Amino acid sequence: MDKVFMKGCQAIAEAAIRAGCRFFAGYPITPQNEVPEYFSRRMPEVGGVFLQGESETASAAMLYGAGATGIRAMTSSSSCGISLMSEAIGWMAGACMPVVICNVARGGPGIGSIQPSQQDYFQATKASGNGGFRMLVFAPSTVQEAVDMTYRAFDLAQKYKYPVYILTDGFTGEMMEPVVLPEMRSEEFLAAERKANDAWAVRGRNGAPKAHKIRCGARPGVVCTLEEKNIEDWEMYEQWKKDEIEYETYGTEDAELIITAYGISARIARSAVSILRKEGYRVGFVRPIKIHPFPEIAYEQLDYSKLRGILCAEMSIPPQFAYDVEAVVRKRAPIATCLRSGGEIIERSAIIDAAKKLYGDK
Amino acid sequence: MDKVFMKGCQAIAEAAIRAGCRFFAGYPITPQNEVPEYFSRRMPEVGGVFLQGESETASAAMLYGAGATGIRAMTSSSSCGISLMSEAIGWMAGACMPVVICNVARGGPGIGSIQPSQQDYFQATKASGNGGFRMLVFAPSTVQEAVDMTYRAFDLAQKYKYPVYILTDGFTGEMMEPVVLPEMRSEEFLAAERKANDAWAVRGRNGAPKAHKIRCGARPGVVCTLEEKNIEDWEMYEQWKKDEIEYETYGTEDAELIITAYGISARIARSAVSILRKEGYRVGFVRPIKIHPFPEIAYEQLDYSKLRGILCAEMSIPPQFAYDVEAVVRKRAPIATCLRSGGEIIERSAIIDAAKKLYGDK
Amino acid sequence: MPKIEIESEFCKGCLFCVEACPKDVIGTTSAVNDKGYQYAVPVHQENCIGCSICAIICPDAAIEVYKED
Amino acid sequence: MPKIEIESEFCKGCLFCVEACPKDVIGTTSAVNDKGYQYAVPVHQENCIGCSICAIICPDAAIEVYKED
Amino acid sequence: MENTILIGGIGGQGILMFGQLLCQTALETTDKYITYFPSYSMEKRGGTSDCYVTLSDEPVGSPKAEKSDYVVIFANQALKKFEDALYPGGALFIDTSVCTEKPNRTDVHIVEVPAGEIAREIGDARVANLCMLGAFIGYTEILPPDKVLATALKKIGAKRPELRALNEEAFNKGMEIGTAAKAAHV
Amino acid sequence: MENTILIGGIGGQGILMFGQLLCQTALETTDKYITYFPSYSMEKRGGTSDCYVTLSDEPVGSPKAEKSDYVVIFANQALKKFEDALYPGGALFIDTSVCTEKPNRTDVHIVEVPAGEIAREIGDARVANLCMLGAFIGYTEILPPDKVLATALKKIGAKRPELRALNEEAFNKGMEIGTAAKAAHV
Amino acid sequence: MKKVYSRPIGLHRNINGYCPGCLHSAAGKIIMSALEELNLLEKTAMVDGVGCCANNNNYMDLDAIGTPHGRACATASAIKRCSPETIVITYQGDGDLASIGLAETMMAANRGDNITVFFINNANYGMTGGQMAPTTLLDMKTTTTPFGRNPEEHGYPMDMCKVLSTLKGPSYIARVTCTDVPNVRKAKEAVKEALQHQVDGKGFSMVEFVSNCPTNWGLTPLESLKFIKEHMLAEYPLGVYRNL
Amino acid sequence: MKKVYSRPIGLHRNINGYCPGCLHSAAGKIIMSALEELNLLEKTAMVDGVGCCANNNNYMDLDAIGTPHGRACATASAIKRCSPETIVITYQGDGDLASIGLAETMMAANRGDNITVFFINNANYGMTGGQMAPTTLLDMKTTTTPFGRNPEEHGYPMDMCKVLSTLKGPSYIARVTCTDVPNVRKAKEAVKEALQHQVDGKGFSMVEFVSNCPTNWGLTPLESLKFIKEHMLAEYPLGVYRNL
Ligand SMILES: Cc1ncc(C[n+]2csc(CCOP(=O)(O)OP(=O)(O)O)c2C)c(N)n1
Ligand SMILES: Cc1ncc(C[n+]2csc(CCOP(=O)(O)OP(=O)(O)O)c2C)c(N)n1
Ligand code: SF4
Ligand code: SF4
Ligand code: SF4
Ligand code: SF4
Ligand code: SF4
Ligand code: SF4
Ligand SMILES: [Mg+2]
Ligand SMILES: [Mg+2]
Repeated sequence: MDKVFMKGCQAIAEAAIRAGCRFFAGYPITPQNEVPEYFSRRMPEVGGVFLQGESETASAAMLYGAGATGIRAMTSSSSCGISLMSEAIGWMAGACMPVVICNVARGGPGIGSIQPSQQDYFQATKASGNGGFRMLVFAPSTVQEAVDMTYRAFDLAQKYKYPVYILTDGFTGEMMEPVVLPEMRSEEFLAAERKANDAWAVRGRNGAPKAHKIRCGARPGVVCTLEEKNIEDWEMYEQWKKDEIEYETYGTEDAELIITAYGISARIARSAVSILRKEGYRVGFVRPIKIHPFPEIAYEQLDYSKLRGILCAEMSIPPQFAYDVEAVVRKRAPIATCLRSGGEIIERSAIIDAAKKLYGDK
Repeated sequence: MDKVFMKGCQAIAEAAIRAGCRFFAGYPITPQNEVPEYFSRRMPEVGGVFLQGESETASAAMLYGAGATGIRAMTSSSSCGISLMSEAIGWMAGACMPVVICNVARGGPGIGSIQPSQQDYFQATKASGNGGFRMLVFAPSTVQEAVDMTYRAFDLAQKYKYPVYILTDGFTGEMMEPVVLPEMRSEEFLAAERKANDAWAVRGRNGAPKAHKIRCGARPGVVCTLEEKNIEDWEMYEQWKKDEIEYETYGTEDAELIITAYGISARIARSAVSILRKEGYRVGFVRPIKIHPFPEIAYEQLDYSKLRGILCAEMSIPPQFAYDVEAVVRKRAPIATCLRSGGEIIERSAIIDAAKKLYGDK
Repeated sequence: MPKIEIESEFCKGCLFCVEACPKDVIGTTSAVNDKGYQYAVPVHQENCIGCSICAIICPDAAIEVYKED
Repeated sequence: MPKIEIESEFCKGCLFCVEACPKDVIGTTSAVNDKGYQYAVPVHQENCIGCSICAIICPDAAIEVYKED
Repeated sequence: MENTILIGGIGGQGILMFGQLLCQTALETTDKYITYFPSYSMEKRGGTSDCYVTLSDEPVGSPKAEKSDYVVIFANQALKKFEDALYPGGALFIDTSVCTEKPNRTDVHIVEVPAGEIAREIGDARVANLCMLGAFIGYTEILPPDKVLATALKKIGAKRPELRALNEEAFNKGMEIGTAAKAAHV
Repeated sequence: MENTILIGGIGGQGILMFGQLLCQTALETTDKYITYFPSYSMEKRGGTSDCYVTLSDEPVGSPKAEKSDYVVIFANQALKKFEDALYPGGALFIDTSVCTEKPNRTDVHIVEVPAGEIAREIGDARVANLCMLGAFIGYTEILPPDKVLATALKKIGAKRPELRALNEEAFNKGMEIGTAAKAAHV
Repeated sequence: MKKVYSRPIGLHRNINGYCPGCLHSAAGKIIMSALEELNLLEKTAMVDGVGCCANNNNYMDLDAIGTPHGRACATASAIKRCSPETIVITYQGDGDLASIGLAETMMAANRGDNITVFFINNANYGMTGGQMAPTTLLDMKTTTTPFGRNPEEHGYPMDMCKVLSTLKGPSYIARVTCTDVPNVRKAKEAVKEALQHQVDGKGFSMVEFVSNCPTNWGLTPLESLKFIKEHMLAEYPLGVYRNL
Repeated sequence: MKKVYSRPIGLHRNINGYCPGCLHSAAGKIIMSALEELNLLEKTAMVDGVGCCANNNNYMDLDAIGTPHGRACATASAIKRCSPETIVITYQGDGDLASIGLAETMMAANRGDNITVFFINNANYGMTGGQMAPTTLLDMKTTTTPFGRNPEEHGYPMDMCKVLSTLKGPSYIARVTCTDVPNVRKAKEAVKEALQHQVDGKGFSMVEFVSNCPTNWGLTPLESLKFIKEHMLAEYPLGVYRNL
């Protein structure tokens, strides 16, 4: 399979199209402009729809409409733009729409900076809107992962009939790396899925025994109380904890220190771990691949009797990811952080220094 | 001091005015309509400004503008309306605006229901917008508390020059209880404060040595990097953990079981505790009064050797408050939940039943 | 002879039909329907000319009109 | 004699003034300023009539114009 | 001591006013904790309208009691909805002029008040709720009748002074029925 | 082995293209992990334009290396900004036709290329970056020169076929300078 | 005997929750009968705004989708573009369409998206209890203009037909009311015309219903009709504003 | 020698980051010199939209506040109402004012809020790299209309002066450009007139600058002026649209 050298944003858009995405709506915002721009050129080639929304609020409502017709659909934005979508994201969770949302995050709060950051962790994993809904949240570390996760996000959105969220950042969106692109989903596959979705899609009744109704607070066509819907969603989230946990570890067996990170920070942390091990430090690495559901088990499996500490590296000040780590580590090991924010990249040397400090004498 | 019998929403508005609030912008949404409605009648009497925004997004931007002139200002909305404000709320945190935001919460996600709920806990305490900022979050249990907390919220907003958030719910907003209203802040007090704020307010330079600049990413007039600002905010949050923790306990000394809850659920839980104790169960009560900063200490002080368990009662499915409780309890006691959501009120009998189950034999 | 039928459960007692009927065919009773509305009834069915004015104006589509073929 | 002064650090080399001057007073050098722009310079100051056209059109307010009193 | 009262009916029947009058009077004449919670459906007219009142010596838990000591019913649907919300041994007040159906409960006291009829006799259908209020107070004695009436006249009087006399008459007629029912039940 | 390269200049100088050509050639001719990260200021013209390239045998950590083995400089500001980002012993490439200032570093190899001048001599100022590229490859030998040139001609050729010959000439002139510098340093 | 006037077949027997005399009911009835007559009931997807129109969902037998407050046109545009064979209509109040959703409405109109918008202008926020809307008349008292709307403080009533008519995108714009039989007839004609524009692929069409809110206006249903005729129509003249 | 043309005193010596030949610079210069001439520099608060105008902050010596994308008018309205003695101006691009902020702009205009809006129409989203804006001309290629804007898919260029002129709230609306000396002079007159309307308490005023974006248009500064004259002005006619 040939590798192509691609920018993260463009690779995400191309992966989406190969996954069968046939609708994109979005609004310009750095550093994700190349997502809509790519779609604007590419959608006509595959018979898909590209629609530039008049705002993020409108774009999210457009995404919702597209999802309601039963096709694969996506939006992307960055940080403050994602905030403007939060009502609609919650609405789409409330209406069980199989859509994909990609946040190419930048500094915050508010407009923050156009530089990359990881400051939207809580928002993405715990409160992408009001009402307490949660989504599957992917956090790619490389352009290849961004491609693969985008591809899978569409399948999972369809599987669970629920929005799936990709939390990436401006580094991953703007950098170029060689990638293997996944195969193009066949028109037959997509047509079959669309046909199946016609069991609930809102496109005119067309002889269906009952009119289809989509509303926030029930799966399409279902009549239930909001509480019943919320319970059902909760059960799904609990099931995710069994089926959807994804993480990666390295060198944890003999580790006296764990460095943990996700997304862009994880690749930097991982390279720090390599160096530290070469220097003779017994350092291990834990990385949530999806950041929701949070892979508690990855931290449960650690041998705390050996651990001198856990170092959380993230591009967020105040720390956020570290809060979830703390919650699962439960004081069984000291936790330290290595942080940057506001668009500054975390430096490998800073991680190494912090790790050495926490490690103490070799 | 005379008690008056008032609706929560109106009492909040009156308390705000007495605290010196002279600007309100908001958009209709049940169950908080009586807040703007009350202001629309009352503001002209105190020479304040009431402005109905064309949306929540606009209302929040108006609040920001008002705050930037150095006067006490407020908005309110409910759940999905608050979501629409999230970009601007983050912006106001980023620009250090001393404003007050009140969420009279209802069912969610999305539009949810017009009935009360506590489903916005994560959003309020962890991600009211992008970028990882946090606010002081009050959670009143009674109309009197709603009044008192509103009053204090304005002082704290001024003290920290930062948005303060009141998370209440449709029950507290719509119910009537007798309240003692706080005294009206004097015009002199307000004028003096405004004058002090003129050191940074944006109202035309008027001979100031330097033009005033307010932007997202720095305190007014300060030139710094976004990271520096984020660090400063983080330090403030850490300071809050020392100065701003507020909680209430009852019967924890001999407790074998703790019931914990906040806001509207707390009053129901508290009355359940009374009944359980009368029945001979050694049950204690822990209630965060502010839900951010979270009163970890309240749970640290418990005697876990005696505890059979901790019961979290909240009107949210999936649970949210329970997550924070779990994080601080660290498996030192089993945790159970008693939940409702989507507009259904939590029943005292359900709390009592759940408590008895967790308690086991007396 | 033309006639109208008012579905009392649909009627909300707005009186639009009562006011509009050129023949004063329609009036109200003191009875209320399940929703608690005092519904309209044809009180002078015999005067009905089948003009459909009442039915057209009825917002709640409570009235249907019949005529000899 | 009228004259102009171009603040070279403000100039971005857009050439609006060059194009607009009725007397072809202004030209460019190959030098660049701190920002990397090839800035405009008065090359025929002697022809200047002080009409201010260049200054008015200069978006970056880089030009000031002087005249005998 | 905690008294929980539930009043149920249709928008426009003065349900909320009923509850508020109790609370206001309690505020002025007792040291009790008082909570009032209204609950209405989306429809503005013809929709349901209910309210919950709690008067208690201790801080009130839920503003919406699970079960009530007293239930006051102004409409058929309300009866259906709230009949079961009454504690055994509690009292059920029914405006029999509008609520044509019969309660199923046999473990409660039932006070039937033809309040609508009485109001019409007096001369204005709108005073039916005051009649019910009178009956309620006459029976329950949880608040001093003269104070309740005074509060009512003050509150309603402000809006509709022309109804003052009628309201007073309605209240008193209701009181009689309530007191009599109480006597019969004891 | 990991090679980190930083190229710095002003928008419009072909900085990003320089980095991309390295990466594309590396992709086609090596098995290395490759990462390219552009970084530009808000201004579109005249603003700074930099990019970071990493070619490595192991997965690349940060796309933006803290220090680089090679730094290529196209402007005075870039020199100021990035001089310190070079590892001791690394090589600093400077287009001396635009970058009039002198580096302070004494612990690095300095390769001065009057690329702008050469380009103008050849006939088009726009080919200066190809000249720098040639010098860079000639000196570092991290990629086969013919492949780099081929990639360049393919990429640029598509956009500006008229520059093909000039580009080739510029690249080769640069190569000579680079190779000579290498020889001198060894 | 022959039935000469029937309830539209697309209306379920579930009673809607609109207040007595509320012309939301009338608009719904007209739309359903127009869809019936044009044989479009099976092809139509309705996008409901947020407001009293939430009632539509229960009693109209149509594919339907609720959408965040104000965003109906954005959602509808997307549905239409993804499923061009569907007849896409929105049904929105004045708060929804002309205040929070103003940008979405205007941009869909300006894009000429081939959808049909039904706009129920009752000069207030009905569902939330009668607050001022952009369309509230001058001097009208609402719960947020307790002293009446005054132009200095609150601005002027928004004429959406006029505003949208400045754009090139719309192909049909009309304003109707349902206060009497001739107007009901005209309203239905306008609705059908608007739908026909969509069928013919002509682009954005809108019918504004000058409506009432007896409950929040504090008027009886009959009084509210009178108020429309005497006050609303003066500010909101009926007629066809655009017909390409 | 006397200085007969000076740099406006309110402009710091910090250089702004606008591209060469970008008429954002021209608009800023004109506004600052108008404020200077009206003696308003000390009384003015500027509300900056989000876009290339973020540059203003650094080089204009004015009280200023940045505001969320599109919300400048809402923020400005609130400032003005809380501090009526302040001269409140906004400075916004076309994406900011006419797309995401359309509702806020129109509602402030409709309320007649006593603020002055400066609207820089460069037919694209300059700051984010040249995407289509509501004001993009037909056939114009942008990064999101790679095949040119076409009316069927993207709708028509929005004429904000025309749209706002349908409302009763605005008291002054004009469209100007800065392509040549006579136009620069007229632009300054319009800016002064607009500000004077605010000083006189007349309500909402707006000056639209037909501007350029040489960078994203892919033209040299001089070519971009030509493009304005030949294409932009045909779609966006200069003149005073409202003057009460
Ligand atoms: C984002 C958001 N804001 C506010 C509300 C509350 N809300 C519900 S309906 C409505 C408006 C109703 O007014 P209108 O659109 O005029 O419809 P009407 O009820 O008058 O027919 C509002 C503001 C909401 N549901 N969502
Ligand atoms: C909520 C939000 N969405 C998107 C952006 C990204 N963004 C920055 S500037 C801009 C628009 C620039 O266009 P315009 O308003 O026309 O100003 P110009 O740069 O052309 O002068 C956008 C969309 C943002 N900062 N915030
Ligand atoms: S059909 Fe005509 S005459 Fe008969 S009841 Fe109706 S309006 Fe009256
Ligand atoms: S018009 Fe219809 S709803 Fe109104 S009273 Fe007549 S039948 Fe009843
Ligand atoms: S003042 Fe007039 S003549 Fe002198 S340089 Fe400027 S444009 Fe030319
Ligand atoms: S107009 Fe101004 S910026 Fe442009 S070249 Fe002339 S002096 Fe320089
Ligand atoms: S509140 Fe007003 S708009 Fe809503 S249903 Fe009732 S009358 Fe109609
Ligand atoms: S990008 Fe365009 S609008 Fe922005 S400064 Fe450059 S030329 Fe001006
Ligand atoms: Mg309305
Ligand atoms: Mg623009």
